[in-house]
Amino acid sequence: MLAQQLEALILASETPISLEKMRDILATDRSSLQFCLAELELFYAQRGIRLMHIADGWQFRTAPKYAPVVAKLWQTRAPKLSRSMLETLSIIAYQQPTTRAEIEALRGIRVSSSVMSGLLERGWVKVIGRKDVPGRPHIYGTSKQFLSDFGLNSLHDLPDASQLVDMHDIPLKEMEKNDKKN
Amino acid sequence: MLAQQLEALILASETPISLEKMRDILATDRSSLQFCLAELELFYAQRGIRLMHIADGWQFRTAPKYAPVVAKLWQTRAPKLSRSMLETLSIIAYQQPTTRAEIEALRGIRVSSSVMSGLLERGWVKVIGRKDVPGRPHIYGTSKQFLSDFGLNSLHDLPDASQLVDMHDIPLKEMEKNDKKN
Amino acid sequence: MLLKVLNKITMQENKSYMNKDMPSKDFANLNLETQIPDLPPVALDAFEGPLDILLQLIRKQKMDIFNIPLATLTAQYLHIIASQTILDIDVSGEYLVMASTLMQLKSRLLLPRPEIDDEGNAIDPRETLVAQLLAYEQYRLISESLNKLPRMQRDVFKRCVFPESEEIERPLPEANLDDLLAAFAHVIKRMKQADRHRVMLETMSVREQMKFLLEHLQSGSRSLADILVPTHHREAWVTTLLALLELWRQRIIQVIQEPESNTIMLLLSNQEAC
Repeated sequence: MLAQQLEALILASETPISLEKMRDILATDRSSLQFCLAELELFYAQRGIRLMHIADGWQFRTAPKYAPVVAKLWQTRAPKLSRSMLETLSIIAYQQPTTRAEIEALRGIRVSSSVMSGLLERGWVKVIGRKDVPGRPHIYGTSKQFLSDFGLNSLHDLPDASQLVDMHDIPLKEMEKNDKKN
Repeated sequence: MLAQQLEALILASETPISLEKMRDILATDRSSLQFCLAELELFYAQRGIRLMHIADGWQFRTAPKYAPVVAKLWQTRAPKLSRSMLETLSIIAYQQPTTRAEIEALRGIRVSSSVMSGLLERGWVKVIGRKDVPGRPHIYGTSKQFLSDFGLNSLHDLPDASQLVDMHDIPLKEMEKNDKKN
Repeated sequence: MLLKVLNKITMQENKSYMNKDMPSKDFANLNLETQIPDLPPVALDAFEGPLDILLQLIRKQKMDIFNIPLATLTAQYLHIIASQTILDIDVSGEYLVMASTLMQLKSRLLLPRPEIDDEGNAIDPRETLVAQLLAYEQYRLISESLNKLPRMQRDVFKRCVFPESEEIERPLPEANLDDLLAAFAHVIKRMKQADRHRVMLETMSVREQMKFLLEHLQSGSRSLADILVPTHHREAWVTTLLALLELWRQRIIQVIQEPESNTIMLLLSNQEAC
């Protein structure tokens, strides 16, 4: 049962999920988790998907052995930008100058460093300063490359947030009603 | 070995991966693939992650049972669908190809544009043409995304489809019989 | 709440039920409010349209849908419509149309009419309405079962990151503005109410100006006079000032007044004044 819960959590998490997070979510002690993770690692040791301990967390990955097969799958077509990347980029575009903490507050979820470095590498986002608060976090903004790749002349071409919501016509009124009910 | 390759492929694919695609990549015949997939389905039947046959493809998904645990990964909850959205979506799913006027006739009330654009925005519904009558209204149908998000393999898997009665020809007498049976 | 209302109506209506053969009395019952003084109003929002109201009335009172007591149902329906404090014409159009349909049907039942058609089948003026109600009810049930299906991101989740891709060379994903805008609309939608208002209020022009100023200050401090160029429009001035204040508030820039010249200098927080 714990093993199954762990499998579900690990598959769904956007970032490698840490022992601490598992403990918080499942309210289980470290040693049971560690024992269970070791068992799972073994369970998947001979499979095409592996449970791997990466950086500070756990993640399912395809077994390195089958990389050639996976490569064939990926070379066939350009991937879509991931949802986390799109959301992060859109927040930077609309909220710039902004910090990672702000992005995380708006998304309600941690922004993985691979997303951030991905956006920096693509040249869509750049660091335009540091904030004078503890930790002196980076301030991010979009670049010229961003404008040109997304076919914009200037940031003015982005619709206002309220207009955007109208365009996608999110039933705000209904959501407000639900909000009040809760 | 084939099983492991399949696992890796399925895990690596962003969308449910079709039998044809597996066949192309692995150069294996359909029946071996089908046999192997059935075995894998069984292998994962009791796990926290399941191998599911969805939208004419295969995908690993968390078992629905563990939704409460997985939901804790995020601070926000998936928004509820309003009744008007669900009813409109059902009518489109069962009556497709259909127009707004038809939906409105069935629901007996105007379909607000926020409902329609909400369904379009989620990618569950798409415009599949225009009707050749005055005003040239849009013709709507459901998308692959709809199947994928609702965990359906095809439109045949929609619930209770066989009992559906055509709006224009309701056999009253037969329904009376059914009513008495219940 | 709805149940309470229905119970009250039902109790009241049982009388008229018994008087079904005396239609003239039903019209008197239309004005229910005088008989049930403190009936709470039922919001139209609680319903998905006139068919939904009728179905709920029929099913909750266990009426026979193939032999609808039209007088009672009409009275109850009209009562719900009449008890709306504000009748939004735009929203209530369909509700009023249904009201007149019901009244018309009722009067047709009262008038002499052919009772069988050419083929000898019974003619019931209510038939179309019943067919409509049944068709709608089916979709209502279907939508409930649709809602129960395990849904992506609510009940089931898939892997949404693909770390292996970093090791495999593949074509870069293409930039797509529509996807980007849709992603931001999603973000807004998920936000709490307060945050949503905050984000919606901020205009793009202030944001853009904030960024412009920051990029400008990268190369060194500037005086306020430098930045508020006199040739600019008043609107541009306001935008620039708003941007400055926001940057200052967020402690991204410092604002210093030089004691001798009284010049106001702007500099990035992490830079020394030069």
